[in-house]
Amino acid sequence: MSNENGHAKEEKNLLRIERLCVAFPGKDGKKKEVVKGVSFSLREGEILGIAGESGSGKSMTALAIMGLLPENATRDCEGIFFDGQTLCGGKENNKKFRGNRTEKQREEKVRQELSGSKMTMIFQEPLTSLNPVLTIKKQMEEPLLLHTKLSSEERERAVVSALTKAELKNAKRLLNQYPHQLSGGMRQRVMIAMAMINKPRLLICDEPTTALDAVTEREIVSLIHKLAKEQNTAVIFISHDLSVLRNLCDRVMIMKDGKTVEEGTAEQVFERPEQDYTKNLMQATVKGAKEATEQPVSETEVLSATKVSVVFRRSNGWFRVPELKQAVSEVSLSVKQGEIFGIVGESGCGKSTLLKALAGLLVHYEGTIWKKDSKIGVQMVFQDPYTSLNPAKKVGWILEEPLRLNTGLSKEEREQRVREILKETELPEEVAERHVSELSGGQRQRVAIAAALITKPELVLLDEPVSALDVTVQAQILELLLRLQREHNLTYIFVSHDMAVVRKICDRVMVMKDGRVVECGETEDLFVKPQEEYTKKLLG
Amino acid sequence: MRYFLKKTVALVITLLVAAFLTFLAFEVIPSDAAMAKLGMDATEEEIEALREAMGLNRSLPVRYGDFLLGALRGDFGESTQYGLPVTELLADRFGVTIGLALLSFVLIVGISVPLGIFAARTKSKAGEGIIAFLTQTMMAVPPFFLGMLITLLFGIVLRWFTPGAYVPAGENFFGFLGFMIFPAMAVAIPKIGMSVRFLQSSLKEQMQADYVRTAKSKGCGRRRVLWSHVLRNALVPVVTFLTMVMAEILAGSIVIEQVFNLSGIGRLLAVSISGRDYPVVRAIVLYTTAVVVLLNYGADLICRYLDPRIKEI
Amino acid sequence: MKKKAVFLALLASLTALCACNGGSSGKKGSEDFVSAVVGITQDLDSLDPHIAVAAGTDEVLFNVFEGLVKPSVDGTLVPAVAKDYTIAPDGMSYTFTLRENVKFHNGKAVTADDVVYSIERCAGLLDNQDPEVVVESALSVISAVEKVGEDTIVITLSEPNTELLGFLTCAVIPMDYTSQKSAPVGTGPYKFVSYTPLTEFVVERFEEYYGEKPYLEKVTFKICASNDAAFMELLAGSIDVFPYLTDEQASQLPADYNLEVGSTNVVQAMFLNNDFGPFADLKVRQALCYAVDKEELLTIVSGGRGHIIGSNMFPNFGVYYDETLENYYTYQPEKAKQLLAEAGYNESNPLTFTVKVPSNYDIHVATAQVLVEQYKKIGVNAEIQLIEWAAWLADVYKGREYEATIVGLDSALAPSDVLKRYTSTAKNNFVNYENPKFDELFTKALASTEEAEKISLYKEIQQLLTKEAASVYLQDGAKLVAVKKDFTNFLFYPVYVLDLAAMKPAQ
Amino acid sequence: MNVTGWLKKDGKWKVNRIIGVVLVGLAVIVSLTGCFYTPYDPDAMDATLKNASPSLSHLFGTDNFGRDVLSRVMKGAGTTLLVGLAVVSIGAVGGCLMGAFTGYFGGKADLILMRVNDAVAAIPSILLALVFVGVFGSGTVQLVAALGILFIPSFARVVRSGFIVQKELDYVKNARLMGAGHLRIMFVHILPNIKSSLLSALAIGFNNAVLSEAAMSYLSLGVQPPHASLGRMLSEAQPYLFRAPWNAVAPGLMILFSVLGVGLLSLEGGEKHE
Repeated sequence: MSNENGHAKEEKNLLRIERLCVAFPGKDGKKKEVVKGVSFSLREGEILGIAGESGSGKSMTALAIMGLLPENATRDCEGIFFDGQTLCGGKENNKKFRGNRTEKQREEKVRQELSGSKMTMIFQEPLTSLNPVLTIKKQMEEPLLLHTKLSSEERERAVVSALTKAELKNAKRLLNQYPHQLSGGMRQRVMIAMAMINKPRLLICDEPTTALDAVTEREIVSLIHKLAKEQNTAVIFISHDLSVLRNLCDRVMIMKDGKTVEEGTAEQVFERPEQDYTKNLMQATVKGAKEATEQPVSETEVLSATKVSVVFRRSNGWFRVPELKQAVSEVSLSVKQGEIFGIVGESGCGKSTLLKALAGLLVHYEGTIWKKDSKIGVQMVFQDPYTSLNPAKKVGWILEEPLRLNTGLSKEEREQRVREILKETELPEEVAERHVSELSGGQRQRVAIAAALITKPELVLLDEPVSALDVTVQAQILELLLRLQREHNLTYIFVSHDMAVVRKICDRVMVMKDGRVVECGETEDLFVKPQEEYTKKLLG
Repeated sequence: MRYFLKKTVALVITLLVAAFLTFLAFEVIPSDAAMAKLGMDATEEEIEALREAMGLNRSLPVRYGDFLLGALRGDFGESTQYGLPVTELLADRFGVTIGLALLSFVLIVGISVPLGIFAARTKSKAGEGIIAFLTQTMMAVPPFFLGMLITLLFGIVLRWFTPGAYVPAGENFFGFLGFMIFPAMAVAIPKIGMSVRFLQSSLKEQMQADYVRTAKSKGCGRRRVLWSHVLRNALVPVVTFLTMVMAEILAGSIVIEQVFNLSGIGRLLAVSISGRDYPVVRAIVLYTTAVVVLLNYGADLICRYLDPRIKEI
Repeated sequence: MKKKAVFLALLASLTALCACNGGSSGKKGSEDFVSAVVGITQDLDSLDPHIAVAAGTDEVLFNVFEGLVKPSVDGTLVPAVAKDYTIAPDGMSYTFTLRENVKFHNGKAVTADDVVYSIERCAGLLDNQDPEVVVESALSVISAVEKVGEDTIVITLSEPNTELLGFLTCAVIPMDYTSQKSAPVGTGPYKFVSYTPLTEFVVERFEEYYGEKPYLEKVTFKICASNDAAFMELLAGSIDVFPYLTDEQASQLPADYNLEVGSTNVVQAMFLNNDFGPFADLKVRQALCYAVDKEELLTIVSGGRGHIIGSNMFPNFGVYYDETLENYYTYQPEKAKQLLAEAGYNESNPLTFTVKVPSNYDIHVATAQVLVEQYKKIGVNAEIQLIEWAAWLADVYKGREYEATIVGLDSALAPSDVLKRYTSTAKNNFVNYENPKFDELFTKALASTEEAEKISLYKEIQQLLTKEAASVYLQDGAKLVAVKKDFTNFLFYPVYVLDLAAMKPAQ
Repeated sequence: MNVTGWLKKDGKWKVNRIIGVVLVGLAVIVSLTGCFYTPYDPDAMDATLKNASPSLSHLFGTDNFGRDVLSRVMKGAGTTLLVGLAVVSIGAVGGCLMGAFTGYFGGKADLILMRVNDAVAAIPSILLALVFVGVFGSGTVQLVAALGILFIPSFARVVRSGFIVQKELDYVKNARLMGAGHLRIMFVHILPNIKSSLLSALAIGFNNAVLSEAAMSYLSLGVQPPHASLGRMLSEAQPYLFRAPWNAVAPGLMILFSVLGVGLLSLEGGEKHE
């Protein structure tokens, strides 16, 4: 249907892309294509969702439209046409990105004219995407400065009204603030306001909510939806999270390995997916309750905490009275052998701090923490496997390190254990010889889990272990965690902001807000009959 | 206010440590002011008598205490070599050293900023190679040799300036400039090499940043991206780096002052050390320390202005 | 691109500016050459002539101060502030008659009181003696200085000494004048104008000078940071007289300069610490003397210009100097080896020692390098250790903690001054030489009023030092002076002075 | 890691690294050869050949003492490279220790140490050299020790700032949970991660060490004449720049080659994990 319609309504197409290819120089000198001949078109005011796992080429496609590809990328396409203008190529004029100089200059000029006025883009990480040293006002003004002839008072008024439209309270006060003074959600709202300030025809959103927590994510998505409909702006919304696209998009396109797998209206794709990959993707999305396990949770306590409080003192000098910030206040909990204990809450609610205190990474806390297994200590898996594994070392070394430190095993025995654990975490043996940087995100997290489990601890702390991962990988890792837990009768404390994940994996859940416990109980009880307002809000 | 109080305390501590270290140094090295002053023909008794008169044979803590008391009153003693108050002796040399430092600094900034930007922006391998070679060569030439080469080339062969014909800036500014530009070149060239490298790497790093992509998506051209976004961000480490360079220059370019016959702080220092003129050396060390520390604070303040995030830390 | 262009234009205009500036300055304005710039390489250590100890300072202050007598070009002492003098036959007292109408630069006439004050100050006889004044050890024999008339003073000694006159060149300064350190006042042909540390010392002609008035109205002693820096300025034409040329610089002298060659009047030697084990052996010391090829040394370090010496004295001492000793130790490496072998040193047990050389004297450093190389040929391992001047003074000269050292020693115009350091009780006997015969001869010579006897005694002393090989005497270096062709009559003295009063314009 | 892999990236030769290898190789070969063979005795003087210009028998001419410049460069390069390496090693090891402790633990000790660092940096190097001679005597070993100590603060600064960033990363926390001690975390876990900034500091340090060596020998510290070292040769050539520029050319080029080579190698060394 889309094909026929697309053809018939050619003149109404706002954006048309024909056979776009993007390639990077590879390790052995050959080019590595990341986008392989993608074509699609977009009508005015339409919201197109592009979904796919990392490496599927969805972000590169978006960047290619905006002309923002990294310097070492080469682009090849039959044409990108936007609003009657040729952004690149054209069938007769098929040039490499780095090719003919005058052609490149023409493209550059057209793009500079359009970017910021008729087409704009927002990005995944609003903190780094905003210039840290310029005030919000300065940055917001820039598109007006470049594309309009407004006076400075008019510009300021426009900025304030754009901020207000983006549902930011106290817009005037924001003008002279800097990005780092805002919260994540506010920053993304500023990005949106900035992108929408010139009432563009096209807005490209590249995973704009991935870095945000659940509540904020929902707000941002509905904001984009609202603004796009108000101003009749077409949107390309890129996400790895299918559930986000479902409520937002008119049309959805699924990408894999640089190619379009499936395309159609949201209803079509979500209700009647044709391709296996799409089906897989949807199944992988975590949902539903935890499957019942045969083995009952024992009554032995592995960890208990009574009235744990953590206060951060921020000392600004030798003479200043230190500022105090109560990160965790009087939290008590008890975790039993073989149980998966979840802690949820928005970012900043103190859940990570609590976890660090439980792990023993914080020295200054009040209250008592009792751990059964004090010999090996607790092990922990961190959110970001990019920073939690030593980038200078090989995987084998990283996995051996806990054995070296805690056991008297010989070199051979250690290597044997590494091979075993790699097998258990479903990693190929060669991984041991690689650096972490050569692995994919999922592989890295497996390595992190392997490193935590290699000393066979009873208790493992998991700090958002799947938040940074793709949906399918997320599912695989969760499955792995559950399997390992069953096989070794492990106890997990699982921290997450993702309610679906928590529901899927945890036996008991504790909800935290501003350092305090809001609610605590059996997972299903809590999800089905939340007692507190805040929990309801979290559940959405 | 607290910031300044804190910084002042830190400065004072550093100064005390530096002064004490200088005291210790003079304890250790052979010869002292009395011996250096009286020369070859003095007898042991005469040297001892002068030591007595100069107060050199008092114990270290007593002398240190004496210095502290004097310093509190703003009195840094008298040069043992020249018999002049140290402050007066130093004040006369400041002009030269500060003039040299400022001019070299202007040269460093004026040359290395455009060159660094070019180096960061160029995509040609050859361009990068040439810059790398050039900067490394600049750094590899010993300063005394460079000074000599410049004097020979511009002073003797080309006769663009007269070696030794230093004119104070107050008398004839252009005459001052026409002479000082050459020693300033000798000071600046190695530092330019370092600065270009530093600028190149920090600009390159900033050009990869996410906000550059945002700026482009707003329709900024290459030039605007560079000037109103990248440069401002790259400035913070560059300012810190340049302060370090400035401190190095101000702390005394002994060699260059020797080669170009400038009577600045550096030359005074060399003469004072060989004359064991302790009060002068100590004053210069204190001056150097203060300059280094104060420049760091200056850089701190500039960085705070440039990068609002720093205030929070 | 535009910015680059602006920058280049700026650079170009700056260089253009320098170019025209360089062209105009540098040359002297006036045509009649009444002022001169003299390049010196050491800052003045004091403006008070009694406090100044550096030879370089004495050179400069010679133009500002005079003593009762002053040295002349031929090595004799001529009356200056004194008109006439008599030495008592027993060598126990000196009587001076003062010249009339001698005025200080501040306009006051010189009185006998001023002279008494000056000599007492030099001899350390004042009650409130300034501790910075170094008493010339030869003057310590003075027991009293008395004014016996308005224009006559008598100096009484505690022991006979007929050579005191050579030390009475010490400056006459006004009594009770307290600013000598900052604004010196003397009686010389030039009076002090200004002094800026590390920059320059300026004097102008003293119009009320009693003697022949100097030609040059103004002389600026420009203090240069180093020999190289000074030569650069000379090449650029901003220095008229430069008295410290190296041999290498002399050969590069521009066409508008004359090269004047004199002697430095120093004894350059490798002084041996006679108390250092191996050097206590006469044969070892002699071997070191025979092993030196002085001709080659001179060729390498000074283009063959220096004067080879054989003992602790230099040719400008005239009649006292024994030139026969110059060839006492000729270059005989075989003999040196043999002597060493006799002393018990051979290839398996080589003689090894360290030469400490003050690093600020290029000529000594170069000499040391040549000697080390020459000693290598007879199987001696000498290692050079450069040492900073102040440390040399403390460790080597005062502390006598060294094995060998290379320096040049200058002297007042009295043979006793150059030889006294070898007496066993001398405070400055840093070579630790001890020989009763030497002491006996020296005391005799010092007291002798008979000139012929004095000469023969001093020659005997010199021979003794040479035969005993107290040290390895090398050369009296050449003094190479660059003088701009606009000037003439640069005079060399047998002592370390720079006489600018005598200089005349060319033609 | 094979050699071509090290010299190639994305199929292209790394020109900088190749030139670096060639230059450093040249410097090393010249100085190694100098240990066993020189055309002439580097210290032998010839009064008849003072400042002779380059010829077939003396490829780079002779110096003021009539010594063969090439032979002296061959001999001196070894000394200079060795001194440079040793100085940088001491500076780097000391700087790593100091920077690691201050950066890792932070706090008041860090503040005080940094103040002392500032103070030491202000003490003129001439004075420090004299102190060194006064306390330890003079000689090449003492020179290396003195320069090494002088170089510690600059390395410490680099390492410290690296540690301040790295210690906050999760892998450090992870290492603590594994039971690694502070020392092990500092030197086994964190240190390899600041390799790239350390490398460029090493290159600059090497540069400065080679240049400082000449200056120090004049203050009676270090390589004493007549022994050759590149820096000393260069400063000795200074008075003859006009008449005998070849005195400066050979040692100057040699310094340039080795410093440039090391610089180019360090330039590329840090890219591996990017």
